[in-house]
Amino acid sequence: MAVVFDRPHALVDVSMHYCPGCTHGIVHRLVAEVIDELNIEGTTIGVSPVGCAYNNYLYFNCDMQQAAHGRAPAVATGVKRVHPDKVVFTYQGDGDLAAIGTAEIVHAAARGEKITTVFINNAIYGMTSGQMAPTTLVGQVTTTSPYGRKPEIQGYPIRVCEMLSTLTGAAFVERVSVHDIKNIRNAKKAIKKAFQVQQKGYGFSIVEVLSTCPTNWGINPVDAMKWVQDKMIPYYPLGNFKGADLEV
Amino acid sequence: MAVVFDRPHALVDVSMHYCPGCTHGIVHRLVAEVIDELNIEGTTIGVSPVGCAYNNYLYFNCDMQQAAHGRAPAVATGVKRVHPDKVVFTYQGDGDLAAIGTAEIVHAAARGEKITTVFINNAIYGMTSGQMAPTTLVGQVTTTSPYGRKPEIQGYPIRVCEMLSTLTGAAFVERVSVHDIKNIRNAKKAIKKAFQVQQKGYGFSIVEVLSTCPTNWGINPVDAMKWVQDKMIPYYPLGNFKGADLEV
Amino acid sequence: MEQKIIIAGFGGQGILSAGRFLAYAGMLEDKNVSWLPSYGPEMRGGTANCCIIISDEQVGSPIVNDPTALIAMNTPSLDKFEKIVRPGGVIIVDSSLVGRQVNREDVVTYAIPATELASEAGNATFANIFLLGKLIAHTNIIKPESFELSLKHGLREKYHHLIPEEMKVLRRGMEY
Amino acid sequence: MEQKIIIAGFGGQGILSAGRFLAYAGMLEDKNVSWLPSYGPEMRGGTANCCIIISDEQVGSPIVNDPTALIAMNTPSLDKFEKIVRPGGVIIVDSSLVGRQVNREDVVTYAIPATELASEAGNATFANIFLLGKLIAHTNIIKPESFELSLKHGLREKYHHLIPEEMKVLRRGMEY
Amino acid sequence: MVMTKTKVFFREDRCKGCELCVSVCPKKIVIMREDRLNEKGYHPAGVIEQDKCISCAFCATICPDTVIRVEK
Amino acid sequence: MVMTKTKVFFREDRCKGCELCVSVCPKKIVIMREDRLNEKGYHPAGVIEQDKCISCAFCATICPDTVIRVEK
Amino acid sequence: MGKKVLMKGNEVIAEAAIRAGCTHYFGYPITPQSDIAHYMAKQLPLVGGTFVQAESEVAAINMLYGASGAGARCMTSSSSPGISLKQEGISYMACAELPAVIVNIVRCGPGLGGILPAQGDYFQAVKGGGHGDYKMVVLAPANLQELYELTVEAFNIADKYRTLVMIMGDGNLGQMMEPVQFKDQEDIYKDEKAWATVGTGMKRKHNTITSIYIEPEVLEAHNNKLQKKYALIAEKEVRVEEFNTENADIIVTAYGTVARIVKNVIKLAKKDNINVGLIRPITLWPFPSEAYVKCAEYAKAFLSVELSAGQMVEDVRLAVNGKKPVYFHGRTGGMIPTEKEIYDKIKEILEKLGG
Amino acid sequence: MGKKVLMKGNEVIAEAAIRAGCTHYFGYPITPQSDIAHYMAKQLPLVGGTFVQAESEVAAINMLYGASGAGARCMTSSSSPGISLKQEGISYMACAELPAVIVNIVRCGPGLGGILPAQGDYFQAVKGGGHGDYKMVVLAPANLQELYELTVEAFNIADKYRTLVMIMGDGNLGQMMEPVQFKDQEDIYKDEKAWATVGTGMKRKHNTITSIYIEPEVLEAHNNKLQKKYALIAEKEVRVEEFNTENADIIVTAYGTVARIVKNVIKLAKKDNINVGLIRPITLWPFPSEAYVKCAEYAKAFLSVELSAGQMVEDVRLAVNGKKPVYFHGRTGGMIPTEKEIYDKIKEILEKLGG
Ligand SMILES: Cc1ncc(C[n+]2csc(CCOP(=O)(O)OP(=O)(O)O)c2C)c(N)n1
Ligand SMILES: Cc1ncc(C[n+]2csc(CCOP(=O)(O)OP(=O)(O)O)c2C)c(N)n1
Ligand code: SF4
Ligand code: SF4
Ligand code: SF4
Ligand code: SF4
Ligand code: SF4
Ligand code: SF4
Ligand SMILES: [Mg+2]
Ligand SMILES: [Mg+2]
Repeated sequence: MAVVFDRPHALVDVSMHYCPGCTHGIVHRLVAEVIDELNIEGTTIGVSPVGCAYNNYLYFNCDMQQAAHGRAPAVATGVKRVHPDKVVFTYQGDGDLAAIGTAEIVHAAARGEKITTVFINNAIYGMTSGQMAPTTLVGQVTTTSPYGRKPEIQGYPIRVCEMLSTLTGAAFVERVSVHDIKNIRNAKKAIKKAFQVQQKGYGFSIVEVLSTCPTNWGINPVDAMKWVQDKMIPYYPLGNFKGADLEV
Repeated sequence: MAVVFDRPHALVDVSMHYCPGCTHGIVHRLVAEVIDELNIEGTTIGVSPVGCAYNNYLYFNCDMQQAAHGRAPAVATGVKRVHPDKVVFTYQGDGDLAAIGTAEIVHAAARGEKITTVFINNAIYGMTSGQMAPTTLVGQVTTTSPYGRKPEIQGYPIRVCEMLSTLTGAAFVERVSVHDIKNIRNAKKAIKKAFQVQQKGYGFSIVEVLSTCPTNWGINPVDAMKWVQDKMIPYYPLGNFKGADLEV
Repeated sequence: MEQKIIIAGFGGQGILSAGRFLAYAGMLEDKNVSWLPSYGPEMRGGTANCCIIISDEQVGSPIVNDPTALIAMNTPSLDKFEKIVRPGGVIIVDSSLVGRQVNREDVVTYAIPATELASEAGNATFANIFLLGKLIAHTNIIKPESFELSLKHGLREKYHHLIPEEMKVLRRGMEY
Repeated sequence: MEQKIIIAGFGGQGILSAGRFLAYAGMLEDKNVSWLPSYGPEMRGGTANCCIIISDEQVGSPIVNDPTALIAMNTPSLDKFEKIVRPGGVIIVDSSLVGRQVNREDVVTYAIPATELASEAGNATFANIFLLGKLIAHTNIIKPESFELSLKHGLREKYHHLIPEEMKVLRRGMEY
Repeated sequence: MVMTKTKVFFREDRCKGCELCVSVCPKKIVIMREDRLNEKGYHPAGVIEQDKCISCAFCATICPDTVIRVEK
Repeated sequence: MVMTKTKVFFREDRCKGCELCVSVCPKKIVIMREDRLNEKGYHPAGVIEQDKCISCAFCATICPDTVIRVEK
Repeated sequence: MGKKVLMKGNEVIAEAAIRAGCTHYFGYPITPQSDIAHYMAKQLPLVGGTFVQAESEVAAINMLYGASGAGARCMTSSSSPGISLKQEGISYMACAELPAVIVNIVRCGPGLGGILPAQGDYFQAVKGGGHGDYKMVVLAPANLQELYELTVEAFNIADKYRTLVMIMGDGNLGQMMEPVQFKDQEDIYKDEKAWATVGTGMKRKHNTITSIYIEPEVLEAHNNKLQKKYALIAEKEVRVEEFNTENADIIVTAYGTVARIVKNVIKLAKKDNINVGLIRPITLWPFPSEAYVKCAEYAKAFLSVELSAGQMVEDVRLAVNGKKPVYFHGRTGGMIPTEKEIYDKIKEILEKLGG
Repeated sequence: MGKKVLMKGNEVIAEAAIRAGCTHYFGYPITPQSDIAHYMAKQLPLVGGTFVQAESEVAAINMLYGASGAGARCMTSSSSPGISLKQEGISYMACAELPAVIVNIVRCGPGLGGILPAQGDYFQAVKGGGHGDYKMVVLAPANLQELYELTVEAFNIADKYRTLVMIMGDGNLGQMMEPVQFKDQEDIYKDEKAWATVGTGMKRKHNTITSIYIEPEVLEAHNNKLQKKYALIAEKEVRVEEFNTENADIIVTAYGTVARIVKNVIKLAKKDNINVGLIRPITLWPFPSEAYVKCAEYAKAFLSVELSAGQMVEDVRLAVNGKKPVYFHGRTGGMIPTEKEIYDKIKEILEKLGG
């Protein structure tokens, strides 16, 4: 009786607070699986964001710090500089990382800070009830773009991977999605490699995960997966932007 | 008796406080010349940074606001949204724009804010006595990188134009230098075009000007110009990154 | 007269809007009213409740610590609020969803299988209205006509065709 | 004994370091000392000055509002500080650079063309040392030997070969 | 009657009824149990015909709440 | 003696002696006046042989302090 | 007066601001006040105004700086952690004398804390969370009608004195609904703002908005000017409700939603023939110190009830100046004192004092 | 004790921190305290420590959060506008009970203001510039020897109570040189910090550093715990210098560099047979209120002298509690009161009171 699939050890055995079908849950599991596979639970320190994942320090079995909104990369820098031999990661949403935390992520990358960022791009502020994010698509209706995002007024969504790839200190940059099985598997590979890049000391690594927010998108979880495929991926092309060739 | 060269009207007729040979002065004059040529002195509102140019509201004959360190793009956004028919520009150093003000410049660009930014990259914090800037070159000695900037510790300099070019909202992005006559003339052309791009409503425009800080570099003004050519330009290639083709 | 009401249940059961319709109806009758929702970062899927005060006098604090009436639409809500209802008050539970009896003996209790009855009447999501009916009947806090006006005001045009049905459910609740 | 000294001039004239050497020498003689520079965002090319207190008692405030001695190395500095020197105090000016006479009659005044004399002596940048010499001679605030030790401590090794020259200038100042 | 081996295990109390597992099962054997409510108030998912299961773990892979364990 | 026309005008009080103008003059006619100090305490720049000037305005273009006016 | 409408407190603020002529709103979402932004995003464009979702609270306050400096009536809103981030900008605006309205729907801290009602930002608002000597007018409404009226007032006070005005509420006030009656027309203080940067039009010397004063004499003079202005505001703009204070045995001080609870307590106490008075500061700054002078003669004691660990109580002490004992009762973390709890505290105090 | 060295105040702070075992410094340059960063950039790497120039003050305080949470002795420094930007982070650290040292070399505000000495950030430091109920220990040294010793103490207090400690100085203190004698060995409070996130090593349950408490009961309990800690600190850690207070006619309160001026004034007054006392709070929080109780019996009046428009004077008033009149004399904008000016004020007060 072989176990084909089971809960990873690094994921605390509790029910998570996310909405039904929210892909935050999938990404949590992937991160935990990678921690298990790399056998680094005891030497990893994670940093939680402010966003729907605000209390995911409850969900990872490694040591965790909860950071102020947007500041996870700064907090992680503080941690990593104290423990250069440990693995340090941040988990951040698109409001957290791409709005209020823009300076912190850009500079963590520019400094080549040896940390890994798991970046959940769900094109919206989930936690605070569906406001426009820097990654909200043109035309998308949110509570703060009630007439749809208009480029003349609200500008254009930021492509974080493309932007960070311009920084020499960013060693590994990849965009993935978790809207179907194949992509979930790719996502895990990317997350694993990002952690390994950190372990090898190449510099900053980030994996952007296209993710869903059925609640604030106002559609059901299955349709939300389709929305990622049909609407998000065309604007946010998947793939590796940097570091695919690094040996780990 | 034709006047070949004289002080532009938009530049207040006072002595500026910059150090001998500091190219801040050249760029001020170029901006003022452009304001004169476009005949927009009466309809322009400028925003001063915190940095050596902190009080350049004294030097421009148009209305001016002085912004907190790094926040000039936010202040300019406030101004522009109140007066969409006016021309609004910011003048910022590399500490101001590329360190503390990273989020503000990225988002002004992403929003396609119809403002123009004149960005003085002198690879150092001039005002506060020569600390490392995000643009300080690898190996460069500053008061906070006394052993020279080391990539393993302080990361790599940020190429602002390359980074902002990834944003759809940024309509015009160009890097120029003022280390010799030819480049000064090119710089002026770029600044003029940036203002015109704003006037036409294409979106955000920025001109990065490679500039000197003889005082904190610890070399004389003439050698400083050579340092720009020999050291800075190789890392910060000159040229247009976006919007060269826009009709103005 | 002053009624201090708590309506509580799962998110998605129309807890907040039921309270709002009630408060609005009170206002239409020129009473002093207040409505206060519970709010939290984890409302989704979690519990929701709101406090409504309808009074002849000025409303003091909108927080209700000693309700005169409680409508409970799930077990955790009954657990939480049962004990603070004023002696002599009323507790109305949706017995389709609440798995237990009310323990208080010093209050009037109605256990109504509202979800079942409402779905029999055509729409399970009107369970809240059914229970409100009972509340109105018991307390006389507002007139059903005011409630109808309140629905008209509060619902978007495209849902107005549902109002007759909702009023029917309300009256069935009143009569239950 | 307490001496409160202001040294003032252009940036680049060695104003601050002159003060620092003086204070250090005082410390070497086990006196209580303090040194306080003026600082501003526009020091470059602008004026610079510092306050030095050398005292047998504990130093109160390091700010000097009523100097017992002033060394002025440009006209604006003389303009600014001349009036606050204590009656009976001393004002020493570099007359190579200060375009006017001292107006006070209740203080001792020395007008010394220090820049010229120092450059005659081989190095115009030692004008500050020349003037310090006069200050030391007039006030006896420290011994020249302490000053020499102070230079040794304060200058980087590679400049130590200049010390004999500086001491020569100092003594010329003392004797002027 | 043939004993079918259980390959897919659901922790029903953890299920939020999102139906993602249903949407990915190649054998279409994952269904929502409309007949019961878990303590969170959701109809949980489950597999009726375990013998048809090919242990591909697609259901478990997409489940955001790690409800599912798969054996072979 | 021939009267030479003045083409390049320096506002000496504004000059900070940075020597940039000197470094760019194609005719090498801009010099620092070591003989005088302006009120800022700098030796100002100036042109001695105005007749050699070709009014290229290089000096003025590079001057950070807008000290120089050029005529033709 | 229009007819009564039932609205959420947060929406009342937004609607009142628009009625007061606010044309520009800059904000960053944060619970429990995001409805203000949602309302503004929807309504401002319809009246020709502009809503900008800033990239952060820091950006928002600096956009406000720009817009106010450009002459607009403008506003931002946030909640505690977001307001902390605005402190530098607030100090800048105060120094540059830029009029604007800032809303703080306070949540419970410190840190990320929780999102339930609290009054733990009192010190920050009235003493100065930012650097240097400055003051803001701080308004603390207790019901939605007052919230509406004070919001309009806030814009008038701001323009009249070129000052910042903060509206301080909590999640209860922001989330609750209560009937509100809007006026048909608002009283708007008009000022041409000749100091604003709107372009010179080549018709005047250029205007400058700044907070830099390098020369100490000049900065001190500017500070003296600011202090004079604050003194004038303190003289003219104190707002306070005194409720049942005449001959009260004990005077409770409470503001905002807590004051509403205290009013219930006063009713309770009346039944027992205990005379409880309430001083409800409506302006937290300027604090209504005057109101205490007379009361200190006859009241046996003072009690400050707050959703904090003890902040406003210091201003009560300063006002009472040792004449009578001053007590404190506070709850934190989103806990709200019940009527009974407050009443018990009052009885305890009176007993102790031999009341 | 080593031999005397002549150092700048800012460098004394940095050197003392390193001696106290500070291994991590995070900061962003700002006048007049950047020398601290320069010194750290040079020296920390030599002792195996780490200097990080953050991209902003906001980033710096959050790096501090991370490093402190990871168990390091760490520090940041800035000046007024920069400290304002750190307020959110300060509130977070206070809530998460993270020990660290923050230096504020205060400059004159508000706004960008100037860079000369001021004490206008007193309220921000002692009352709470950030949101919510929290306190920091605030140390105000007056000379460089004390600056050295208190900096070492700051790290000990921080670790002992898991609290933030602020060292408050001004540009004079930071820029001046004075002889300092360093000890051969520092007294270091040792704590194993079992709460820190250093990796579980698979040997224990995972540690969490957080400031979130969603349940009101839990957050209130946490606040109560914090308040209890603050009460303990207030009991144990008050530091004050009383100088010539016995039988003084008037008691002046002044801290930092201003206190040094007042000491000169006391000498001046002695010559005229006027007895002036000085209470010099060394901890601004906890404020040495006790010291006032006894003095209020015999002193005719109190005077607070500050480089502000009147901040600490409120704490003096609270301490004196109406027993004697309390006066204020302040300068702002970088202006420093002269001895004569203060003495004149004292004479004026005593005259008015019939002294
Ligand atoms: C300083 C500060 N500003 C604002 C907030 C409110 N806030 C909490 S989460 C959030 C955004 C969440 O969006 P995102 O980062 O995209 O995460 P998601 O919830 O979508 O996963 C905001 C604005 C806060 N807690 N702190
Ligand atoms: C919030 C804040 N942080 C720091 C400072 C101090 N400061 C003033 S200018 C400056 C950097 C100046 O460098 P840059 O922007 O490159 O301009 P430059 O002087 O080189 O032209 C800094 C850090 C400040 N005034 N405000
Ligand atoms: S609000 Fe959106 S992002 Fe947040 S848990 Fe729910 S679905 Fe996920
Ligand atoms: S310090 Fe540098 S940048 Fe600043 S004025 Fe001087 S030379 Fe220019
Ligand atoms: S393992 Fe595969 S076949 Fe089996 S139930 Fe899951 S998805 Fe269906
Ligand atoms: S994917 Fe998971 S949570 Fe969703 S229905 Fe299936 S088992 Fe339940
Ligand atoms: S105009 Fe040309 S030729 Fe004439 S002085 Fe200037 S640089 Fe020389
Ligand atoms: S470039 Fe201008 S400032 Fe420099 S030396 Fe020439 S004239 Fe003087
Ligand atoms: Mg998001
Ligand atoms: Mg710079």
